[in-house]
Amino acid sequence: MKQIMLAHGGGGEETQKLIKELFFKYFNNEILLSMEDSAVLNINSKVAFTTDSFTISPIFFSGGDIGKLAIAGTVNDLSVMGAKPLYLSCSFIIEEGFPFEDLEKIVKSMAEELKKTGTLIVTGDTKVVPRGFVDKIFINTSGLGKVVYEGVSAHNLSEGDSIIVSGTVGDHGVCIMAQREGIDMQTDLISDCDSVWTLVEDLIKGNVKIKAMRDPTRGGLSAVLNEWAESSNVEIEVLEEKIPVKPQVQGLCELLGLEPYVLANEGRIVVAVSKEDTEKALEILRKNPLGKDAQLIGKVNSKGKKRVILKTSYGSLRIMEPPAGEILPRIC
Amino acid sequence: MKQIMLAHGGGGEETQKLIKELFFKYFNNEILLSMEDSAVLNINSKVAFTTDSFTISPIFFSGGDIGKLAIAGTVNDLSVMGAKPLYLSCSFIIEEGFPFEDLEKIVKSMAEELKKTGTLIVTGDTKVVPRGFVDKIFINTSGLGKVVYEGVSAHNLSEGDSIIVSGTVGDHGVCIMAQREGIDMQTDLISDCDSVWTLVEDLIKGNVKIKAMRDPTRGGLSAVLNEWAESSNVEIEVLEEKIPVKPQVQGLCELLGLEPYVLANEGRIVVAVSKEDTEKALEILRKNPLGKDAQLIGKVNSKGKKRVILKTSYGSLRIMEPPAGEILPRIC
Amino acid sequence: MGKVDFLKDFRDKEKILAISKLIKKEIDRPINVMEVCGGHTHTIMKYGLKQLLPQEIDFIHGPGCPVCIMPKERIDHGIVLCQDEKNILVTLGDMIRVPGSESSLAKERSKGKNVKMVYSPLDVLKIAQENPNKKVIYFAIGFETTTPMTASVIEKVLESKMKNVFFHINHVLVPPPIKAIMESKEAKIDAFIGPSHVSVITGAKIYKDIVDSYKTPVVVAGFEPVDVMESILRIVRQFKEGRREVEIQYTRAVTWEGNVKAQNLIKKYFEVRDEFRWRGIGDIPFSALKIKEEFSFLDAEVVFKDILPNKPIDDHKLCICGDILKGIAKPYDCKVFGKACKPENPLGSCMVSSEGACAAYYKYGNLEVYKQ
Amino acid sequence: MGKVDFLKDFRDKEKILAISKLIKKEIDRPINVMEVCGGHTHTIMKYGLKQLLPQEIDFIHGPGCPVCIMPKERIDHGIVLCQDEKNILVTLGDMIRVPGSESSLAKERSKGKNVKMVYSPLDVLKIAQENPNKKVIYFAIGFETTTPMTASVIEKVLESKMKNVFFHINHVLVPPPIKAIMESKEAKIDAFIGPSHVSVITGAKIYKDIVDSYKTPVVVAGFEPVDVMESILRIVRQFKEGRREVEIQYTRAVTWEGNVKAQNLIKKYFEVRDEFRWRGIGDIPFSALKIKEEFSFLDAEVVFKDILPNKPIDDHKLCICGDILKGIAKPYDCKVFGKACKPENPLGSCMVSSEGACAAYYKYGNLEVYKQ
Amino acid sequence: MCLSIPSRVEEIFPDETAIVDTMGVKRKVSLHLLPEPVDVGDYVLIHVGYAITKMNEEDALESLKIYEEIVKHLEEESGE
Amino acid sequence: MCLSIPSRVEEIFPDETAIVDTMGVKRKVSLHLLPEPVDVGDYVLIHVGYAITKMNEEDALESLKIYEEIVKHLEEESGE
Ligand code: SF4
Ligand code: SF4
Ligand SMILES: [Mg+2]
Ligand SMILES: [Mg+2]
Ligand SMILES: [Mg+2]
Ligand SMILES: [Mg+2]
Ligand SMILES: [Mg+2]
Ligand SMILES: [Mg+2]
Ligand SMILES: [Mg+2]
Ligand SMILES: [Mg+2]
Ligand SMILES: [Mg+2]
Ligand SMILES: [Mg+2]
Repeated sequence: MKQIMLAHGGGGEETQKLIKELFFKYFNNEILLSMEDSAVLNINSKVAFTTDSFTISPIFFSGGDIGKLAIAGTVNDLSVMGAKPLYLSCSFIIEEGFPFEDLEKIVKSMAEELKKTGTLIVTGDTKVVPRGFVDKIFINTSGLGKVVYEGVSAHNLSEGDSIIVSGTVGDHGVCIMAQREGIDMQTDLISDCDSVWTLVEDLIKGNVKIKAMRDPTRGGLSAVLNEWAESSNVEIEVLEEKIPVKPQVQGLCELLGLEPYVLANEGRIVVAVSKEDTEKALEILRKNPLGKDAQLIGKVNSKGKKRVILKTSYGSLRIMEPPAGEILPRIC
Repeated sequence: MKQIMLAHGGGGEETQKLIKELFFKYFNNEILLSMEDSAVLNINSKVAFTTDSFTISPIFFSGGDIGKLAIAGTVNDLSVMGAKPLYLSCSFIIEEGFPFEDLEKIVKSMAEELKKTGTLIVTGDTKVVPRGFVDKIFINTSGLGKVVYEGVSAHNLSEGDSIIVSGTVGDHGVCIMAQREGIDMQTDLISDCDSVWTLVEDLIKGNVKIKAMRDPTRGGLSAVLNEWAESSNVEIEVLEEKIPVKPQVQGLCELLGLEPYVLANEGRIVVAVSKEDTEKALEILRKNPLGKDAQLIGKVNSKGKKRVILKTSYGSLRIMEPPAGEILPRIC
Repeated sequence: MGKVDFLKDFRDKEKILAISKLIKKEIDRPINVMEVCGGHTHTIMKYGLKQLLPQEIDFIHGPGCPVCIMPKERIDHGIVLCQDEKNILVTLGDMIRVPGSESSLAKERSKGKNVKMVYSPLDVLKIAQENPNKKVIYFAIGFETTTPMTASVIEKVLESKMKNVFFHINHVLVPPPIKAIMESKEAKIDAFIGPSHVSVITGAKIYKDIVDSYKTPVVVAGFEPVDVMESILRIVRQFKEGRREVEIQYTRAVTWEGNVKAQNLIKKYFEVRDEFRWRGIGDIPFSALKIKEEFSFLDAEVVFKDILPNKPIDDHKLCICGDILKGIAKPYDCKVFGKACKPENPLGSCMVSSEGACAAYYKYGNLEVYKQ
Repeated sequence: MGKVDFLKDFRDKEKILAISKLIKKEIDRPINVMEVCGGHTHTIMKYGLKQLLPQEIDFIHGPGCPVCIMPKERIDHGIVLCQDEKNILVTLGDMIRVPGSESSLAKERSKGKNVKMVYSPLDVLKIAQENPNKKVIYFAIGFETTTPMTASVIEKVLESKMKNVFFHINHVLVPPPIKAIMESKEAKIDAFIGPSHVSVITGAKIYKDIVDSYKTPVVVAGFEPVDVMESILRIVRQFKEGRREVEIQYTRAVTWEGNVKAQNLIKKYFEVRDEFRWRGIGDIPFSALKIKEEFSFLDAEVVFKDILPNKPIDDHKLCICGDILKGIAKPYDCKVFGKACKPENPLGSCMVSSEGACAAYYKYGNLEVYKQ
Repeated sequence: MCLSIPSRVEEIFPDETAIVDTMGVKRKVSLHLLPEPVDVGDYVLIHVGYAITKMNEEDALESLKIYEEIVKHLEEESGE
Repeated sequence: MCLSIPSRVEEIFPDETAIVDTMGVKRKVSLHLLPEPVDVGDYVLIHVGYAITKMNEEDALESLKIYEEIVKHLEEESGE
């Protein structure tokens, strides 16, 4: 079995073999092994539910791969709702001819990422489509979490709240962008791709009052802050020089005329906390290796503006534009 | 907005617009509209959880489309576990240039299918990938259901149990096969694609003791029965002439040298009930329009054989082979 | 439907059970029947006919599946041809899953090579029109039934002056392998069920020589279960009555002369090869066709000669398919049966398609009803 | 890093605030400054420089973005060229999203047309090598800065005798549109910030004629915020001191003579067009380049002449970009601003890229700090 | 070898093609190899997209008669 | 027009190309348009994959000196 063939997705013997010899080997748990049409779960509390399809290219990138990303991405969407990630579904769409070896690498890195939070894959699906019908491999994960902290919401921001990011922004986006066809730049940067649950757990255990929380993935920091400003009907003011940005990220942005705030992150959180909790939150985050570069980057200004203002180090202001369009290198 | 562009999947303004103007319009419900990273749900009971990615080609077929299928498929995987379908996630992967009109048609038919069972889409995701990176559109749905009937399992079959199918087999498979490139056959057949929850609900309300239940999708009836024989460690005997098969399905199978038992169904269930409940189960199923052609097709024979035997009308026996390989027209 | 239902009337339970009884009553000796054609093998298995017949009847599955008998070196030709991205290799149905020496066309397709599976050879013309910048090579397989379709496509290519269609011809003939098997002194075959649709084209006349040479009855049978049962009855009666004849059971479709129009079309474009290598049997003289020299510009074996390997690849040393075909061995006698040789990874021809003897024994071998 | 940090040292807060103070102190009259180049527009916006300058300084965003000024009929050329599946159209970055008369290259790409976005023109050679059976057409855009790269690629195509690369040249020149704007009696522009990297190639000498003709200071400025601030200071001082000169602020990269090697390469392959139509301004004589006749076999406008439309497409009737460029109108004065004309669907050049005056007002218009 | 199935001729076209019906499945086939003319309502055998012969109804009826006789004969014998 | 950024030359190849580094991002660029020779460690301006000029450090230092004077002058003025 050196390559994935259409028969591996046919629902017949080959599919069974693939499931048993590969997926069960790495995602081994009783619920999954029961192989029913649905997994039956006992959660006993409010449940958080989320989904994402991962279509990243390249599928292997510095600091991770599509598998790690597919786990971290969904674990993070649960985490930022104050939910402890418990169970994931996992659905593969694989191109005929995909190397078995690469699939195993991906599955293995999924298993490793799952271990970080003790999350289980309890139900799955595998489709194999003809050559040219998919770009190598797509993975969907949907996730269930037990809500352990209620009331986190994009609608919750109010005047005076502090905006904190847990680390440098744009690392993941730059790793991917640099490897894009027609760009071909090299950096020693690695993606921030990681599961942020422990960070969230630390905040909850530390009794920080979390008002809003998000993982700034597609659309980056700007998408999160603009959505918050919109949902909570507030103006957010960010100090440009406080936003942690790695030099390589800055470098690629200068080269291509981009802003780091629109680039994707896959292991960061943006948190809004009340002013009183700011220092405590920063302290807690910075104790966790995932949050060592946490920074207070701004605050909620006043009701009614629905926009994000970026204050330059010179004191001048501009709008932090919401991301729009495909990210293309600028010519001017 | 005549075509889906990469920007619609960028997580920026265009994505927001697509979500609000299309998805919210059809999947309108409060939980989804909260637009958080995860939906927060109150289920208060055991939860069934399942996932499937739908990659069907052609995306529009007689009797349905990929959207209807994506809802029915996941609703059915919940239903056959005795779970009332409540909440779905929905994740689109769309090829750049996909007609907006087609997407709207698909979304509309999803909304219609959801109504049949009162199921809600509460969380979603949209990715747009460059031309040639996906074949038109793939949809993943994951589903959550409230387990209202416990103990349905592929491991439950025992001697004497009756095997019932809720209707003709192979309809969906033939609709798709006939339209495959290089086959090009016309039939007036329509896919059986449908949500089977009401059928299951009727059985539960009728106090039928359901031992095992499955929707015979990929791999068809044969996959279900072979899995059951394997999981429950029994021999299943099926009377070939009792299996309901439409003439057009028979016709296409004759033309291509296939067996109807390996073809996919998308609106059927296979149920194993104890011998005493057989008549009651048939009666209940046949009262529901979805089950009007329900048939007792066989029984569980004895312990220890792990195989499915097909008895011809002449009294001779053969193995109902588990599906294997890609389904290809036979030459001989 | 008129007065006859061409399917149901020939699958009728009452008739089958009646003929079954009659055979059991009339049979007076063991008879090894070779059903030459994979289609008959399929009918026998699908309807469990062996269970309806007396112990005295044993079936020997013949070399009548064009997929199973294809030698590896010819499949390798297909694989070589599809490597060039300027070519499109087209073939029929499950041919694409047959293994060559190292790969199969399905595997090559999965690697992105241009391999297309069609249901009808006519689609070759459509593919060629849609891909004017590609060379479309039809990897033609099949016995006499499928040969006239290839001839028809050749005719249409010539008429329409298409320049981008080529033919890799693997059309084989039914009588030569039968003779090759019978020529072996050990062959334990008493009678033949003659192929249904081959005979529609060729007529039953082609079997006369076999009866004359080997004194074995040949009954040309239809594919429906009643047809096969009646044919066995006819064989039983020939032995009982001391006759050795070509009989046509499948009278509703087969004549003595066959489809002359189709035969002429074959003659127009094809000639007999000096020799063709059959998987499981080996080289058989005059057992296959090739494109006539005057049309060699269409012949992929000529046009692409420089890139096509021509070293024959031997059957696996341990494979005893030859003996199985002769009726002197059963799959269980093979040392690698079910171990190194399985349907997923066939070492010999009898394991290649589900109609092969070894594949059938592998799949059904655990069903005791088959060992009655 | 040596003694100079070429980025940080020119973004330093202390320096910027100091220069800001000095400008406020020294300014003695209102000055309308046109920053010709989109890169400067970007710096002014990104760093909020207008807020650091006195009210007397008003910026007029010039026609210095090669994407914004591209007339629709030329984009339509690109769209026509990519319709043929034997062609691959290659262009730079965000050019692909600029609308032509009915579509954009990004939209065509989404329909499956062969449009490739590259970061460097050098990639054109790679694409052509990888696609020997396709005609690769480089849709070249840019001012004097980007022209030598196209010339360099032409040279490499000729050296390596590649036969499948063609060039659709849309290289434009900086001085002609400035003159065209100034020739209008109404233009309210007092001084210019000269482009940074255009001037690296051309040298500052090309602005002498402008100072001589229109008595407006021209300061060739770097792209960093300190550069822009210092350049404004220099302009203020020229007025104060009654001077009208070409000054080079960006001395670390720009000389009076420029990059002569690059200039020679341009001269080798290009000649000036009689006329080129600028979106928002209209026809300007001698304002763009084309491939010299001796190399016309590389010129896509010659090679594909038969399929390229050549009817000019007028700017939208209601669009007042021309007046905005002259400094006599602001985007708010346009009747369709923010209504029919938005960044998603620009009617005029000033709305096309985020550096355009209308796009900037549309996005930042609700931020009161910009209306101080 | 040679999967083939009797199908009813539904519609005949001037270019030697016809629509045939097999238990409700319709397909366009070529008549290029048929030695004899066919009419709508005739049954033909279809192999890989080509009709190869017209089914002979009389011969079929002949066969069916034989089977009926066998059935009758055996019924009588097994003592009715 | 003309996004461009000073980058450090890291490695020079015989085919008129070089690897340059921009804040940790490395890229291969062409030196085909450079009128003067460069050494490893020099800063060049890169535009769409080509180096277009060597950065003149002396002139930069000159500029920086002017700014420092402005800063000092203003500080003094605003009464230190
Ligand atoms: S089991 Fe395999 S190797 Fe043995 S005879 Fe059969 S096909 Fe040949
Ligand atoms: S708003 Fe649009 S139409 Fe009006 S001047 Fe600006 S670009 Fe032209
Ligand atoms: Mg999600
Ligand atoms: Mg997410
Ligand atoms: Mg998220
Ligand atoms: Mg599934
Ligand atoms: Mg691909
Ligand atoms: Mg499922
Ligand atoms: Mg399913
Ligand atoms: Mg199921
Ligand atoms: Mg998402
Ligand atoms: Mg496609």
